[in-house]
Amino acid sequence: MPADIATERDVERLLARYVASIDADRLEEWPGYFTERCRYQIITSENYEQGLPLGIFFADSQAMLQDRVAALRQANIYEGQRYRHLVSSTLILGEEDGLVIAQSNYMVARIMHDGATMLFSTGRYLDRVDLRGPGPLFAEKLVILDSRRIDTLLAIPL
Amino acid sequence: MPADIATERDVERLLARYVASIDADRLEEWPGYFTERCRYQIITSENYEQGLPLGIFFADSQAMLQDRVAALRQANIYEGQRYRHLVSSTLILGEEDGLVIAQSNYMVARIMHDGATMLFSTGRYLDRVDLRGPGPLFAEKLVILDSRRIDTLLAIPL
Amino acid sequence: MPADIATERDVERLLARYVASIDADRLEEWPGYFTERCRYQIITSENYEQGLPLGIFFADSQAMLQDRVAALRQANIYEGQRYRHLVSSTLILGEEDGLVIAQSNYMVARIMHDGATMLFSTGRYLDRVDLRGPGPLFAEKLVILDSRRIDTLLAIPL
Amino acid sequence: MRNALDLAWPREGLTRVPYPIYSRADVYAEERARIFQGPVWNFLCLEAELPQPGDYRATFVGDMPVIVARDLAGTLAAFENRCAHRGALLCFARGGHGREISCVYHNWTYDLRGRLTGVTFQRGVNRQGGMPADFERSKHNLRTLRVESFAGIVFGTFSDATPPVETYLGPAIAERIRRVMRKPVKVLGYNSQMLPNNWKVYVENNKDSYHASLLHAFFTTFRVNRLSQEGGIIVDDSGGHHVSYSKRATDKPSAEYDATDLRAKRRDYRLADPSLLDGVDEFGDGITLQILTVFPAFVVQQIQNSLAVRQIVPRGVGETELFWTYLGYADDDGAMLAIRQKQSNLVGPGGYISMEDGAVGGFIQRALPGGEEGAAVVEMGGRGVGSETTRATETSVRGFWQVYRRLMGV
Amino acid sequence: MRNALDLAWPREGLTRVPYPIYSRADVYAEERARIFQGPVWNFLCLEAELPQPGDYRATFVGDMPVIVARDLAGTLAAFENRCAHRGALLCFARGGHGREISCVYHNWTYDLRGRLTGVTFQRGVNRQGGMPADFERSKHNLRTLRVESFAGIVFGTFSDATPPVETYLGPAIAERIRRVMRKPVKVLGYNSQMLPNNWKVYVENNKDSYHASLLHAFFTTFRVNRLSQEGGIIVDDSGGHHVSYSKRATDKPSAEYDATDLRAKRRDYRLADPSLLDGVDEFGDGITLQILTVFPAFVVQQIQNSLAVRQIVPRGVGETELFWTYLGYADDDGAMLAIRQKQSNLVGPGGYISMEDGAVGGFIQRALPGGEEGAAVVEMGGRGVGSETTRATETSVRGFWQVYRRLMGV
Amino acid sequence: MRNALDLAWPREGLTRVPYPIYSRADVYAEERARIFQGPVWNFLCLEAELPQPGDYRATFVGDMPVIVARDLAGTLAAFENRCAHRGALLCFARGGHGREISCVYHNWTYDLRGRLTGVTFQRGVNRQGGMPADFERSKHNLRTLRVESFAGIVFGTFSDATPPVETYLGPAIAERIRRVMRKPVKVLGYNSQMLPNNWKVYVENNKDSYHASLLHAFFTTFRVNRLSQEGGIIVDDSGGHHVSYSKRATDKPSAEYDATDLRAKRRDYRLADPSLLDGVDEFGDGITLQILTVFPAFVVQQIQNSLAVRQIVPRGVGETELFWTYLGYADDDGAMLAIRQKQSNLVGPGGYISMEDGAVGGFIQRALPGGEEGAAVVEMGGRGVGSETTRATETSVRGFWQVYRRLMGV
Ligand code: FES
Ligand code: FES
Ligand code: FES
Ligand SMILES: [Fe+3]
Ligand SMILES: [Fe+3]
Ligand SMILES: [Fe+3]
Repeated sequence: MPADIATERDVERLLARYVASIDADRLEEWPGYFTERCRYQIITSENYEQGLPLGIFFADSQAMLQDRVAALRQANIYEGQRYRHLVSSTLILGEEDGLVIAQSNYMVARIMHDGATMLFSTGRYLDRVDLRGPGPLFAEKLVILDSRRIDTLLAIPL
Repeated sequence: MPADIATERDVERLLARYVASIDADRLEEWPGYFTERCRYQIITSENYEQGLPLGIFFADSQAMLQDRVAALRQANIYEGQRYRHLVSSTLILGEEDGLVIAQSNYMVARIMHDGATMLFSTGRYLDRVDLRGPGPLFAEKLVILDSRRIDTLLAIPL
Repeated sequence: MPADIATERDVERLLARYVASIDADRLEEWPGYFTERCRYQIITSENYEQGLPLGIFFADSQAMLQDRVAALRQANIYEGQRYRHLVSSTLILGEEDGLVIAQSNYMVARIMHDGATMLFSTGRYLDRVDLRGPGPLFAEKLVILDSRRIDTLLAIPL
Repeated sequence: MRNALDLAWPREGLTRVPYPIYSRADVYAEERARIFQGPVWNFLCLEAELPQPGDYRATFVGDMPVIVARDLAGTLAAFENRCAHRGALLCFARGGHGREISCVYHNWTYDLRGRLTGVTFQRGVNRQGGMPADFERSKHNLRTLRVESFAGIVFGTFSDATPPVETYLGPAIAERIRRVMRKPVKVLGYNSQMLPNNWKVYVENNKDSYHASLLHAFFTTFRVNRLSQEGGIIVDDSGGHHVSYSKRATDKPSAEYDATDLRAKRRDYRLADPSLLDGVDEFGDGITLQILTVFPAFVVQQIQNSLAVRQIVPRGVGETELFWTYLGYADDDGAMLAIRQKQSNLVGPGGYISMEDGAVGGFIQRALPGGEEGAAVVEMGGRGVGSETTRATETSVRGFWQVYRRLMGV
Repeated sequence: MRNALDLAWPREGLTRVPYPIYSRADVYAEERARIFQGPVWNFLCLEAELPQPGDYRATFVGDMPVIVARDLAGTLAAFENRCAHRGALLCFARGGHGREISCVYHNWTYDLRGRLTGVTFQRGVNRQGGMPADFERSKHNLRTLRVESFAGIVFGTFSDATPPVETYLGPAIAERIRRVMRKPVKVLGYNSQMLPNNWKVYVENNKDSYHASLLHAFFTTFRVNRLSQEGGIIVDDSGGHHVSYSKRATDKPSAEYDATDLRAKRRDYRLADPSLLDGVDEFGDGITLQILTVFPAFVVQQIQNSLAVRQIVPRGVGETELFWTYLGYADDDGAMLAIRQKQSNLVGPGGYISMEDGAVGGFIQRALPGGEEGAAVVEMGGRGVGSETTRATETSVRGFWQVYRRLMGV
Repeated sequence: MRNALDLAWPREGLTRVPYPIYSRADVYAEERARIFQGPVWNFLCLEAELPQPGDYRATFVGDMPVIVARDLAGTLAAFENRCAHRGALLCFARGGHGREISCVYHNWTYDLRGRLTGVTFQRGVNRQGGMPADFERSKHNLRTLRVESFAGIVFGTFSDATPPVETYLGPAIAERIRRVMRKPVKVLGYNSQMLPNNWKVYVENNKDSYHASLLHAFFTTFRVNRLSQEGGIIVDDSGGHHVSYSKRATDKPSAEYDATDLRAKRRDYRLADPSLLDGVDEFGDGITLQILTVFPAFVVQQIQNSLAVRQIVPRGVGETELFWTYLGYADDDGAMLAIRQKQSNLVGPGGYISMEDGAVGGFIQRALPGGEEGAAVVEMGGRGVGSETTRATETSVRGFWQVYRRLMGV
């Protein structure tokens, strides 16, 4: 039995606001889309499917996401760049202990400050969304990269 | 008069599940999204618009789709690869003998096992969807490629 | 408070029909998606964010859009090409003097007549949609390009 | 007279192909002059694609852009697709129709034989500017190719030394082309395929009958083709052209087959919808597969009722564009079209029995680095060049290199 | 002393351009040294882009990354954008502001004249390591360019032989630049355009007044420009620079026009919203179009009230990046800005009358294969180089090659 | 005997690196033969990646595809990943398992030592075709590498002149490798990173201890590493290998630090979730960072509890693929895995302290145009090659060029 349209919309709206914040370089908003005790990981499908635990980035608290943003803003050196996320085909896979499990496909283009544009990453989001609070939040977000290969570096969250 | 939101959702959900099966390499599920006496064709817009009948792949039965999967699994040699589908802008164009006619835009990235990623195909789906059964099915699916040029080979269905 | 689902759908349908007309090379339909006294601009985010007024194309009337189409059809020389638009993550940002303000992410692939395909443009639509008439129309459409760099030329509207 | 290439061929001769031949930029540039502009006939298009006087199409000779046209008198002509003024492409679409072709840049115009007929403002504007008084348009016609149509196929050559097409092909190859082009054809579809390899790798693939039953499992599994079937290879006297053919359902028992464990052999494998392979013996000779190549880069294909021509266009040292043109006969009825449509699943970029050819070329190209001192070994079926009654041979591959080396002087 | 290029120029001289000049990698590398680092003035930026002491911007000389700065004393300076230590880009953004520039890799710092002011740990850490005692920072300053500002435009040269900018330009070109830069400008917008062709193809396009009314149909249709209008070409004594101009609404009847059937001529064509072309004669001389080039790769444009400078940056043998900077005057009011905004539809990557220039370059580049023995023909307006009162001429194209050949020694 | 490269090294010797070394195609081709196929040990894989007899993996030596296998007897072997017949890649996946490897093209088969064991239809089919009678399979085995496993790391060489791995490394480097590989490892994850620069730029980056505290701000801010900490550089006698190490929490006051204003120094900066850096001194020696390189292109890394090996694979003159393999020990418990998982945020393509290394390589590569006459300056820590107790030195970078020049003959 398919999820009701309202639930799908809630998840789609959360994803839309999430990518809008990242693509507009409002990274400070990014941790706010997660619960305090969240889980966020960027991992290649190769590792994910083989059960290899290490990925590109891992966080198990909203504070670690804040640290990521702080590092990107204050410490790390990388060339000016932006992302553009396209997200589609969101599917509600089920529900577990009050969390909605949703999967979506994404493509991310990376645009360098000089205009150079490339298809930087494709993959899927595997999300556990908490709809019980005032606003929907990610309790868990797995970014599963189709490719094992990263161009140059991965600084901005996906 | 625009179609009702529920119909749009039904078609969008069907498309979402369809691409999720392909992108996760669950090809065995693919024929199941079609009616038994279906029509599926991958054809370039150049041929389609000129009325040239031949395309890249043609099937007029669910069994031929099963044969395609069997050949890809058991007979054909090609390098490990996956797709990532993005689908958007689904439009309900009308209804004909009980089938909903829908058009959607797609982009497909191809990710090779070594991580090489390219924008492999873009185009539109022109679908006739049967919503009368227990679950929606494609009675006809035309994959109309924008490009006349295929990189290397086209093995996995679009 | 999120906009109601019906409003989101109206805007998404308008966008879907808009890109379908362009991608099918039915450019003559394009001006019809705008109000008579509309505003349409294609501008790079670099200029937009610095408040530099000039972009790639500017129109402040539906008639100027008709002139664009007429020029592309009758006057300008450029190689045969098509676009494929993907649009996602539409957000209703608010409402102002009866117009719904919506933002969407897009990616556009350009397909040359010989099949050469590239990710031609990525960015966002910042739209003011008039839902009061018989059908929804763009009172304003800003196409904000992520990249400052255009490949070869930009003829077809985005 | 061009300088010789600095390329030492292995002393074994035709049974070796030095790997750098597939990756060297200087070799690629030399091929442009010595092979494609040399004493060879290049495929340009089909007559069926130029039905009317005034029709023209853009095509390629090697990687050089060329226009082939049917002039107003109905005669075929071909010339460089490069304006005589500043070198702009004249036709930047698939083709067109008209009395003349004009360049978009400064509007110089040419007739359909490539003759410069108009130079805008040749006499200036208001008696100012314009071309020098002694400028002669006739000295600035486009460089033309000699054109010959054979069995509805239009060929072109830049060399005066090239013999007539039929002589060039030799009787056996000519006859096998006529077999496929036996009556008026119509185009059923187009597409192209970018191959991640040097053009010669794909030419060899077509000439290589050895791989067919081994690489293409679908093929063997359904007995569309097996080396032990009745068939053979015909190589013309030059060695540059070949035809490989086989008959179905004439399978002799073969010890080798039972001995060798072939991946390609999966006896248990059956189609859920066998209508894919329903066909008719439209040639009445029982030949279910005929692959024919014309030097340097043209293929005529019959696989059961799937007919196509393939034009091979180099796109750089390591890239090749393969143009597929699927054919039927002008008098095909609906039933015959339906058969060709289903059988088109066998060929093309996604074809059950051609898919792998798109992959192996890349495997060879990607394996070149580090093999600079190495060479391919081409000894199946001996070391000579000639026709054979078996297809367990690389005779036609050796034939290709025989002509190639003569023209390239290596 | 560099080796001469192995390139034989056709005996016809300036009226021929051998096609390999647009595709040879060795030519490209040689241009880097002989043209862009030669006795020429390269556009660096506008003074308006460096308003404050401490401002700097990343730019290019040919394809070499360069930084142009206004030092703390307000003086303009330019130097290589390549750290003297291990060669990292110093500025990898569009520009910046500060007292110094430091390299992110090991934090070496430079003042805004390119002098090395700091070497981190030069004396080591805790008396260990560090640079040798005899290391002299002053021996490791960045290679600088000589900089001159003319009419608000900042030029740079690597050669001591280059005369002052105004001498380099000659009086006529200098005057026409002053005409556009007659008062303080402000930047109204930026963008860039990747052209699929060699940089020289686009330079020629700007110098080629012959194509304007023929390629650009929009142009002619609305009489923004037609060769029969009052106007002409001025070429400086060197031949390297030019200005092409015309006046509107001064159209003389022209037999040639009525004789030639020009695609570009569509009398019936009218704008639904003519406000696009509303403009004012802000220069008071009736000149509605002025295209000006400075050797090697800089363009100043006035098309009605659309003002822009264009910097041409090679990105490889077959690719060029064109940087558009749209200008207005500091004292433009809202009405004037509105006019410039609408007229900006005429130019840029999507401009009604510049769009085609982005296409034709690719047509020429793609037509090069197979044309290795060929040459472009540049005879319109005779075989000489000089100013002319007509624009049915290629005099300024010949002028470009006159300077190019001298510098390249071909 | 190969021709010498036409490349003049600056008279300053090891303290200068001429920029064209990073951009010349002929240098790249020469490195393939003289460096990677020369008297060096190349990383192939880890023994842990070939646990079972019959396991094999595709890897690279330079940019040459190679297969490394554990044969049925359990012995390690390596050979070219290029079929002896027509040169197709034999393994076009990450790896596999089996008794033999067969080529998909014509089904030639090889054992896991690269010996040709089967040639399909060698004797023809039905007594027709087949290989010549005198064809000897043993003459067509795959070219093999000598293989040695050291501390669980599998190395291969094409040269007979290469001494045993342990001799090649020298005692100090060998010991530091054993330190990390002190007990059985398991792979915790893979990924790769495309670096927009010549492979040597990234090798130098690893050998360059000078940049660590300056480029990597995250590093310094949290005292994970600072040049003033206890530590040093060990360079082996050849100069080609090095290890750089430091201890944490042994910070001596340093005048230089307080003098220099380092971007990298942000005292106020604190982590909201410090659990990221929770770790254990699992080696019992207080060393929190050890970066080790083996000539030409292999890195072993320990950063606190983050362990990895890095394989550097050239992908063309200006592109390099960096393969990361993250390690733990077979006996890691859940708590230890959790620590390694969090600390993996420090390294890899998105790592807090390795991210910048992906950027600076591109900065150097993009700054090359126009620098053809220039050279990098490598004088930090003097002009010699040797071990040092400070890390404010480029001694190991000079060491790399010492070996490189000897092998390349420049
Ligand atoms: S290039 Fe063709 S007319 Fe000038
Ligand atoms: S490269 Fe600039 S400081 Fe080292
Ligand atoms: S190429 Fe490997 S068997 Fe022929
Ligand atoms: Fe084949
Ligand atoms: Fe122009
Ligand atoms: Fe580093």
